[in-house]
Amino acid sequence: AEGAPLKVYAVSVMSGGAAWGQYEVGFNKACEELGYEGHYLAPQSFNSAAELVNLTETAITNEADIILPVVVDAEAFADVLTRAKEAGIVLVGIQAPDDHLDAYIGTDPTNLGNAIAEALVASVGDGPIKVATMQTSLTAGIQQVQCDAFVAKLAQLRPDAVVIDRLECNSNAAIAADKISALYLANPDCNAMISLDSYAGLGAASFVEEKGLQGQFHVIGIDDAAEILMCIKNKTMDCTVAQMWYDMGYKSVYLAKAIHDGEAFEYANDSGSSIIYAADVDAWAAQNGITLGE
Amino acid sequence: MKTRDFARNLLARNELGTIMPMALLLIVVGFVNPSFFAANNILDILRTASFAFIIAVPITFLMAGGGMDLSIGAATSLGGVICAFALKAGMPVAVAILLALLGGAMVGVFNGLIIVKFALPAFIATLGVQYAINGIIAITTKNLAISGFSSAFKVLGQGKLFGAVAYPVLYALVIGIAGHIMLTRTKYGRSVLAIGGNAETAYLSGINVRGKQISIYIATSVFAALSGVLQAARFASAQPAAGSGTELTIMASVIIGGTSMFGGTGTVLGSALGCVLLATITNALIVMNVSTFWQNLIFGVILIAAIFIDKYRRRASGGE
Amino acid sequence: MKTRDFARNLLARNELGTIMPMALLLIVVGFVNPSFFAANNILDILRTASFAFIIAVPITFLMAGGGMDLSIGAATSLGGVICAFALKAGMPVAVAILLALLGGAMVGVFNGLIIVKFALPAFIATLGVQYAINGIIAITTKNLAISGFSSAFKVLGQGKLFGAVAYPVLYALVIGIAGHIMLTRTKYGRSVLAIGGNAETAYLSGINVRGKQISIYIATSVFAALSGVLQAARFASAQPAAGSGTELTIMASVIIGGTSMFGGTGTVLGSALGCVLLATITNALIVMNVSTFWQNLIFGVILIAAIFIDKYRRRASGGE
Amino acid sequence: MDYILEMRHVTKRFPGVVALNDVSIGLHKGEILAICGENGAGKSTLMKVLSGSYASHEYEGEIWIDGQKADFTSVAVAEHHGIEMVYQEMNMMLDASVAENIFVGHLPGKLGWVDYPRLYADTQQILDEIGLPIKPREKVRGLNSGQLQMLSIMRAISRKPRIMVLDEPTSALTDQETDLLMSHMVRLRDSGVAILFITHKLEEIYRIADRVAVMRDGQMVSLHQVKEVEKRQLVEEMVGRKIENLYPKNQPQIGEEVLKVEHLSVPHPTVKGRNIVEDVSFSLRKGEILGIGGLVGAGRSETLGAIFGQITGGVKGKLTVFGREAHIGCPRDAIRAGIGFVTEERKKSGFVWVLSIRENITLASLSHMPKRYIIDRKAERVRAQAMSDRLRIKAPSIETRIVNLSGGNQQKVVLGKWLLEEPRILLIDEPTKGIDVGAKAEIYTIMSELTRAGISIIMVSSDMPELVSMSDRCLVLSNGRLTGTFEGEQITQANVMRAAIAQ
Ligand SMILES: Nc1ncnc2c1ncn2[C@@H]1O[C@H](COP(=O)(O)OP(=O)(O)OP(=O)(O)O)[C@@H](O)[C@H]1O
Ligand SMILES: Nc1ncnc2c1ncn2[C@@H]1O[C@H](COP(=O)(O)OP(=O)(O)OP(=O)(O)O)[C@@H](O)[C@H]1O
Ligand SMILES: [Mg+2]
Ligand SMILES: [Mg+2]
Repeated sequence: AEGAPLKVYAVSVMSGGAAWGQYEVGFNKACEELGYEGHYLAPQSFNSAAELVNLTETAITNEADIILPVVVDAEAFADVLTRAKEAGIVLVGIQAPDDHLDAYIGTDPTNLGNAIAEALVASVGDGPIKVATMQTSLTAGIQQVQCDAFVAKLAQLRPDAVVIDRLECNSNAAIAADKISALYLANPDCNAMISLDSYAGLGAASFVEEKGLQGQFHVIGIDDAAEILMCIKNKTMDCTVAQMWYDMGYKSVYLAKAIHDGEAFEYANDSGSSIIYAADVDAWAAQNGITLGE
Repeated sequence: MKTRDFARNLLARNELGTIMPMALLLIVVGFVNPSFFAANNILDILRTASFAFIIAVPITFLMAGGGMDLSIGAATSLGGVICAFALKAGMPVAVAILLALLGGAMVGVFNGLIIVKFALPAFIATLGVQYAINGIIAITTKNLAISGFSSAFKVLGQGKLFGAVAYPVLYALVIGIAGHIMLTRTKYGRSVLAIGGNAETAYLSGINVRGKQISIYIATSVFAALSGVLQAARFASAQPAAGSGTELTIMASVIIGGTSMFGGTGTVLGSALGCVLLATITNALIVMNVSTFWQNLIFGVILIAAIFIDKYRRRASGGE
Repeated sequence: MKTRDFARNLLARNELGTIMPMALLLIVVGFVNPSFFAANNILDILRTASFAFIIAVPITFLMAGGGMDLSIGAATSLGGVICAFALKAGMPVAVAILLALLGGAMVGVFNGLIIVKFALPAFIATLGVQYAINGIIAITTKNLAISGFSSAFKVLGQGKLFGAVAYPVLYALVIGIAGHIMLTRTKYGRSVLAIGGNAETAYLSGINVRGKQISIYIATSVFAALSGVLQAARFASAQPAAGSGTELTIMASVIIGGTSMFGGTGTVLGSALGCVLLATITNALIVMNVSTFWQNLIFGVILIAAIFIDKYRRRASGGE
Repeated sequence: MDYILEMRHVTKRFPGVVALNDVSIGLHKGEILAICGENGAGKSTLMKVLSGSYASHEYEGEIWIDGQKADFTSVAVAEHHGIEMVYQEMNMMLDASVAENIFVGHLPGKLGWVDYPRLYADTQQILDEIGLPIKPREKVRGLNSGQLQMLSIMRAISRKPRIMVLDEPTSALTDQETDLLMSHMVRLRDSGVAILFITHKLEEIYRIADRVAVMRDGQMVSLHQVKEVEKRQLVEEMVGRKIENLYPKNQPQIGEEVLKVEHLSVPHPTVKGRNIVEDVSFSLRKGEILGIGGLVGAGRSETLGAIFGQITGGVKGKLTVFGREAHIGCPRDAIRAGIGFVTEERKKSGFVWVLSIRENITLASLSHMPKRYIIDRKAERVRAQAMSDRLRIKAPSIETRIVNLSGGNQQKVVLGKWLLEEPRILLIDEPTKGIDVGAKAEIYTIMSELTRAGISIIMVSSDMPELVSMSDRCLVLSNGRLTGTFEGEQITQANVMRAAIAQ
């Protein structure tokens, strides 16, 4: 209705956590600044395209003006996004592009994969690279794209590099640590692991610490949770690739506003990523208000 | 006097156990946000419940007959994936669906054999099958969703009667009614209840216990595969993890609906209400603007409250 | 002649059911990659199994007594989180752990009351509690891991005896032996089995059935919380989802170990072997360089094969 | 003399039933008080009130012990007052050992520890006393109902009660075991224990009881000194009418051979290489009642089980049914061949406890119902009601769940299930187990009617008068072998007994 605040629905993939928690904070902040009515939705089970589509549908039923979906599966979303379009709802995708969207914002999954490959090559140096990847689950769509990009970029940067296996850890550090430990036993020349799941990095770092492999086994983490930064400080992790989750949430609402108000905007908005090394940790933590422990 | 008796009788019926907690929930939601009752929203809830209910019908038979199956989630995913592969290979829709159901049937035959014939404990046997099926899906699909279906297929999941009632709701209705009649009115259904109540007595009374048990395991997997096919049609994409995790919620719906985990009692109507209740809670939490952080807590509390109220009602109405 | 009898006796013992499949597995792995038998790797497997086994001990009592608990995973997470909060608030390690166990105890009391006193079905009641606990964790932690603990705390999970045997293995050993003695040698343990065997007989024989049942639910949650605390110490970080999903695998380990889902039988030794078997399979698959895409399939197949062999062995050795 | 135990004005209601209606009764120290009455009269309910398994808030009325009012809030309280109970339907923990089943809740040992050597020694002593050839560590899953019943009796005796309550303890026992039990009871009485003893067998009352009370429809109708009351009067008070002839046996019209069993052998379920039924051959003729007698463990149940296809593994022998060789691989085959089987253990294999009377009674005859797949509800109701009326099943309606019936009425439902199935050969294992005198006469009448209609019956029975009076021919098994076949006048208790203990 005329005069009522705009209703904005963020259909995210999880509630809280180091990554999406920051996103939510940024989203709420922007909604507050603009006087919008912000709703943050997340499914009960991780990575269920069906639940995400259902949530998007619920947002439409609740007369949303703006929806910010994470299009984990273009086909699955096609129907519901078309419906939203017909209802005149502004659609800004988060993290993944899609034809039905007015625009999207996020770390481009391909770019993220590339950034991780670059970080790995920089960390290992000139020696041989035998690397494993670890993601939440092999069924997580966006992580698949990220991982494929990583593999492709690595092959381009270092044709001699070997990707041993793609592991999954269910966001559980214990599983991650056990798996990488067993993999190392089977492949003693394995010398690196990159993570697409925050707890994968944590588990790998704990493996490095236990086996005393600092400097020999390289771990590339993801995102900037306090315990990840601590691992980098302790040298059990080489570096982490941080996505700009707060920015993503904050800017997405402003992007939607521009579209809604008929102002000029770009379709693709890469919120970028930063690679954080040991030397950068303190400054990064201070800048982003992260408190580090002992 | 008469109406009071009628109300008491209604309350005393097992299958209606969840009606009271549901009514309470609806009153609260309606109060907080009346738009919950928008026809659209109700139909959305029913559609969500339908995908679960299609599996809950055979699961009602299975649990009433004393069985259990943790592989239904995986069978759901498998159904969607097989159908998708067949469609991509250019087969006609009907053939693709048939193949998917056949795949489901094979899972069911396997479950039935190892549990009924070789007497392995159902809990681990079907857990093992769950892993195995997920493994097969991973190997064949590389865990990538399969999409790009013809609209002739998609309409099966996306179409709506009179532009309002989604087809899956209709399928669920038909399957539910058939299941209800089968369980309450047929010799087959009676035999299943007898097997769940006391398999030895049933056997000595001339009932083909093993055959019936195996047939239920097969039906369970076939309907799970069907649900997977419909989900693939609805989302125009077969997700390798489409059904993962649903085994617990579907079993929970069936138990909420009054079916005993230990066999002998069960009603399809109750399972329908159980499925609708769970879908309603999820939807209501969003409609009431409950923060995602609070949703799990409130979901859990409502779940416990629902069975608690049910129990109390039963006692009050003189049953048990 | 005598040794043959001895071997037959050994094979006929229920608790050793998983030894044969395990031996087979070990032979295959050792053949593919002998480095599997590196002391380090074995100790790693034992450590992994320990975290599960600490919960499997009370679960053995619970299932032998005819109960079930789907909230143990959530209780594990809760234990770690409470402990972490307490440590961050500057409390001494001992106090923090005590608070975590107290939190676990409260979950157990709640479970016990609703299941035993109000007779709600354990399956849904504990499923509801699982959701509720996960909700509470989400609200309090915003689903962020909590880290930054003193080394005095971390050593509890990371320390190693003689630089080799991780402390958690030692805790598991102590708890396992205590549990074994309790189940086989004490009146408490025998009463639990009696309750699982036939709750009515147990009650009519003057056993305090409800009290015992509630006490097991409490113990289960307390040990789950303890496992959570130890996991937090091991990773120097309390993860909000540390235990999620473990309920099924732990229950599976216990059943593989010979405990009946319907109560009456159960051995702690069997559960220990079950936990080790599952940890071994996971480890062996990677050590054998099986691609992740194949792991689920093979895991499932081994699981089914394990109970199958167990069954066959029992029949061959004349039992049942 | 003062009462050691007194129940005053006890009323217990179930939905739709008043099971006990203002019952008062007292028990003296050192006496055996027998209680008898029809099935469903309320005897078991009364005992459950006494044992605390119905807590004091679940009924009206008072219980006084030693002149003091007691509040039985749980079984533990009743036990504390020295009351021990042997239940009619005692559930065992099937996966636990014999020793643990006897001492459950009272395991020997200090400070919470179980003293296993003592447990096994005590158990062995008890087993020796009653002469059961089983081991303390053995699991009870493999025992038969007579053995289980002896165990639950020993369980109660081993606790040294002051007041002992036995609910139809002899219905699963053979005469030998019954004798043993009786001698124990007399010994206990003489040492000052007060005993309440429920039974349907009047001979037992006259053998050991001091007083006898009769219950009907939830009320206590009379109380006599046993010496002062005649059997006929008791029966009349129980059933409310005269019973002229308990065994209404009419002259049989025996026809051609319908079943022939040749060289039947059944392997022992637990002992390898031993047969529980060894080379047994016999035949059954049309319209005949063939009794099978013997001691417990003689292999009678197994013989029936093997004929019916309940037991298949390792069974050897040849079956000829109605002149054709039959291969019976499962009960279904047997039913198709026209055979029905009323098993001995009704709770385990006779009825489905969650279902109603109607659903139980039609369970074996679903395939005879008019429509092929659908159950014709009207036809089902009519049949079930007719059968229930014919057997005089006492229940609020045929929709009552079978768990809520008294033991004897449950037995009638099981019998009714097979009568509805209309078999041409009926195997009955202990036909009148737990059935009251009136109903017994009815069941015998029904058996006679069946034979007159050309149906043949094999009846395993441990009730000697029943076996002797009802059999047209009588086989006796001992240790799995056929040790005697008697016909007509030769069927006497002495002959049967002699053959039963023959080696
Ligand atoms: N749990 C119950 N719920 C409802 N009715 C019951 C229940 N238990 C017993 N009854 C009813 O109470 C009455 C008395 O039953 P009870 O078992 O005391 O009879 P009984 O005298 O022991 O008979 P029997 O000789 O057959 O063992 C019966 O009508 C029975 O149907
Ligand atoms: N399932 C079983 N497992 C192990 N042993 C059994 C089993 N059933 C019976 N037995 C043994 O077989 C013997 C015969 O028991 P059964 O019940 O057949 O005797 P019966 O002659 O039918 O006596 P009854 O008078 O009780 O009917 C018993 O000694 C018992 O120990
Ligand atoms: Mg009785
Ligand atoms: Mg017998």
